[in-house]
Amino acid sequence: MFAQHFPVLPIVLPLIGAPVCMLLARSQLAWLFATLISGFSFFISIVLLLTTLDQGVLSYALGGWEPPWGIEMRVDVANALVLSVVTGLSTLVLVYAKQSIDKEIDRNQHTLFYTAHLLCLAGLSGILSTGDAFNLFVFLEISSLATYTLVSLASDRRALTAAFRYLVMGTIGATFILIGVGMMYMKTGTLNMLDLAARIAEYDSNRTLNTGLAFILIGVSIKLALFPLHMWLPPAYTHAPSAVSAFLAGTATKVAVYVMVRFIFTIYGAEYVFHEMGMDVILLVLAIVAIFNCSFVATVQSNVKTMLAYSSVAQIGYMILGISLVTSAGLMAGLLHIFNHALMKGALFMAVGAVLFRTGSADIKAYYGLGKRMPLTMAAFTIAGLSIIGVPLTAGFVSKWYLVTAALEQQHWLIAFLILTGSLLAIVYIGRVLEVAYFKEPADPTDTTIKEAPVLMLIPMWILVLANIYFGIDTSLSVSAADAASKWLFQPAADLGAVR
Amino acid sequence: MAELIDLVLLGMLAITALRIIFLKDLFAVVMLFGIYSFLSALIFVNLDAVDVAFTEAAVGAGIATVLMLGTLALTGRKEKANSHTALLPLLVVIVTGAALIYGTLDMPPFGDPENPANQHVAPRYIEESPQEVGLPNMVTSVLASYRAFDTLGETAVVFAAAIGVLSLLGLPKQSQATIESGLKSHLVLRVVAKLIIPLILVFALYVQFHGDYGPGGGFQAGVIAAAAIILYALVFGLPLATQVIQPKLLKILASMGVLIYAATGVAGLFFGGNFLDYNVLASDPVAGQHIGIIVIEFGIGVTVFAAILSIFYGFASQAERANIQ
Amino acid sequence: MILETLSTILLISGAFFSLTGAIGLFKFPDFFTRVHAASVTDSIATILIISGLILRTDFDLVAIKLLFILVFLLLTSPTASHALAKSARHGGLLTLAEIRDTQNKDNG
Amino acid sequence: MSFIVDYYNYWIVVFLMMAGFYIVISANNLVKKVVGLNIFQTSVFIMYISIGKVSGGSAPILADGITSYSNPLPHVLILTAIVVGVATTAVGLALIVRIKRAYGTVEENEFKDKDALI
Repeated sequence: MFAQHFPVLPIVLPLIGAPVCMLLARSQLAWLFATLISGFSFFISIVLLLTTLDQGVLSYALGGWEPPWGIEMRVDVANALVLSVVTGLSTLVLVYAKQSIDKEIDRNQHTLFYTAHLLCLAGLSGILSTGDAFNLFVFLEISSLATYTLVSLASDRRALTAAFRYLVMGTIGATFILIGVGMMYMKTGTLNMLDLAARIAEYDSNRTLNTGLAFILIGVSIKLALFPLHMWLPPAYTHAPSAVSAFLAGTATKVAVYVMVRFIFTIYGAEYVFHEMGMDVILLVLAIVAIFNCSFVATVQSNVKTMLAYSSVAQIGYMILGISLVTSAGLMAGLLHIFNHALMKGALFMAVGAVLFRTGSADIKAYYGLGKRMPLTMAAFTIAGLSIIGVPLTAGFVSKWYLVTAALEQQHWLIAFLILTGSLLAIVYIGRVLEVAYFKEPADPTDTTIKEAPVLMLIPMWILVLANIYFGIDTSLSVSAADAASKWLFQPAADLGAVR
Repeated sequence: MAELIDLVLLGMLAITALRIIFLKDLFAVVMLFGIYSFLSALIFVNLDAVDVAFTEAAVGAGIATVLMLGTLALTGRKEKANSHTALLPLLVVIVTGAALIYGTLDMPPFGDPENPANQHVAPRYIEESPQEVGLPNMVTSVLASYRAFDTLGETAVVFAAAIGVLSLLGLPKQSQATIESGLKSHLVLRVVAKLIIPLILVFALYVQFHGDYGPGGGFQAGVIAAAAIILYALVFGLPLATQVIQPKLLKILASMGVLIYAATGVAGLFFGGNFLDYNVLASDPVAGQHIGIIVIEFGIGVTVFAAILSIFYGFASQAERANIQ
Repeated sequence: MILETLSTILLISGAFFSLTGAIGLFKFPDFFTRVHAASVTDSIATILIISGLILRTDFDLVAIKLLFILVFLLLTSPTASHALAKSARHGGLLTLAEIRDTQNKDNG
Repeated sequence: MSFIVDYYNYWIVVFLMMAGFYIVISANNLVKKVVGLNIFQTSVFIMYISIGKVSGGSAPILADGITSYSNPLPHVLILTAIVVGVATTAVGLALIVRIKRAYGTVEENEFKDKDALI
């Protein structure tokens, strides 16, 4: 009976769940409830992904008002794929969070944590599913406000300044997007994405529309932490509670990448953005600089969380690189990397959080000799780390492979070479941690308090690790979904309009 | 004539903004921001956006300014002299501004009825909504029915803000009014406040339920009702106010408002429509729209009232704490 | 016709008082005299302007709304000025005359 | 000449936006940063409302004898945006209060120095 309402449920469920969660006074109860809600959303997202692979696009008119007068939810393969990643990671992180936040967050703030997490999830799902440019802004702000709260929940005082900086940058970004949407509305009179696409296609080149696009791209670049607008991200991820870092690193910036894809491919059309405005060159250069600069910075960090945060910015570079190749193969590699990166960064941040849970520190000194004391956690870190590097049989290899192939397809030898060199830097920063964990003796060998992480933290961590291996070997599901998504996005915007 | 007033007001805004840049006294900066906000409310009236003006005056000029003043009370009112040069920010701003000016060059002329924005989606709202939704105030129709999902999101944003402030500042404990607080010596103020607070609450109810016909609605009503309690807390002290409206109750109310809104949407599902479809709520679509809009506006009002008040409580409890120490 | 003339007179005198209030706010020497100037704008000017506006309506719902605003303003603006002056006094602010007095005493 | 009449509104609004933006990125004091953000956003709101204005139109509330109404859609969008703006402001200010308590200052360059000491 509810099948036709599935496109809206991943948003509505957590949105209703959040206030209910607030009313549940007990921490345990709130945790159970939030996990169930998130798990149910994940189930629906999977159903949506399978349905869209089968049938194409699902459109849902809210309030029964047909678009463009009402707001439309529009789920296609591309956003169903990202939606599954977001809801899936959210569920795993919630399972993991129970013990992690017990230690990191003040007891009477636990329900607030779960409420904020659900709001963040609702916001992210809304950004992904919506077919309305202004509605996107509203959900962006829900997720952002919830994120600022989540980051500031950590007990470290540096989390406060990190959250404030994030808030200022995030609001500037959102306001830029608002300006851009306003300019688009001014020239077209509509906010529905498909309607926008059809009406923008009528203009050849227009200074107002160009400026609008530029503002949207800059605003989104702030949100996705594209170099050089990434400075808010490392402190935020470093000082946030571990569960929050694991969730945000895998989802928040990836959703922003998706928003960029949506605006470039669905609304303006790749032709307009890349050939008329020459955005591909700018994005390509920024992506490569991001990969090298941030990987270098990552190699010298003493805090492992900061190191992973910089690594995230570098990985975002790979995604943008894929997009800026302006081919279906490149876009497909970028989308695939969104999926795979969520798997590996989620696992890595969870492992770091488990170490923080036992040792109370995220400094690299805490990792001395951990290979023997927390073997399962460090094994998870190792496998996910290999995936970041791009070793064969891991998910990371698959996306790098497709990225290199996409570059070679265009005879961009240099770019392919740079991608491979970037991976070498990943070997350096991941290797540093592995070296001290396995080949150094612990600073205090008599300390017996440091033992393996609790089961409830290990299970979600290892699910992600196994997924890393699984999607490194059997690529049929992830690759076919990403491939369908990129083909779908690469149709000229006018054709998409015809689907309705 | 309208254009001339617009120009004068915009000029005043520009002067205010420039003054804010160079002032070092933060108290004056915040007051000027209040003025800025009121001036923009006037511009909104002049540009026919009465609902927006109402909200800007109540939310932007009212609540935002009160919160900023509350923050200043805790952080000090002087900005320290800034040693580093402001060359880079200036450059960024000039480049951004130049881009925007470049963008204006192809904009449709200001106020032209032939503009795309006035030709495509909006005409349906103007021509059909009085029949389809049955309300004279088109802004309410669009807000609460055509784009009800945006408004649900907006309610969630207010709720999220309340969660954020709650987690950062906490709520005051409900305490006996033993601590000296409030303005005990201001007899005139106390008498007038007692007289006015009920009036403000009645006005809030009027705004809440008159929003279908004139400017107003849940947001403005919630803010006005919260303002009445804030006035009470300022004059009679926070401990007394927490006895009138308990912090715990606020948590429940803030959640309930969102739930009322969302439940209206879910009701649409059960009656066979889409999420937030009010047509199916009654046998007659227009009557259904009316029921739906009244209920969701009520939900908005409750959430906004509770959220704004708990945000104020959060700041006030910090101030109280600072006073005791 | 008579109503319109009367209303015009009221509006113009209201505008005049607003203007004098604003000038006073800038020109007066100390806090208390400035509060006085500001409260002129608040009270008499608003009364005159709103009365002038009421005379221009058809004495329907709009007139009643204006009347409500008038009553509300009559209650609040004098109170606000009073509270402002009183708080300043409590805070230890002296009038210009008092400052002069204390200075004379110090000198003499 | 008509060029200026057509666009003067947008140009002044651009100036206002940039004034707010400048305060955000140049201010060292966090409260002033938040004030700047608010000015930036409020100016964007004026831009939106300008889009919806129809010369000679009236407020979009159905009334007898009026045929031309201004566009209600930007009004709805900005109602939402105002509320979003104040929500962000509230969270930002709450963060400032906590920062003041933790660091004893709300000047950005000062707490950077304090963290370096740890």
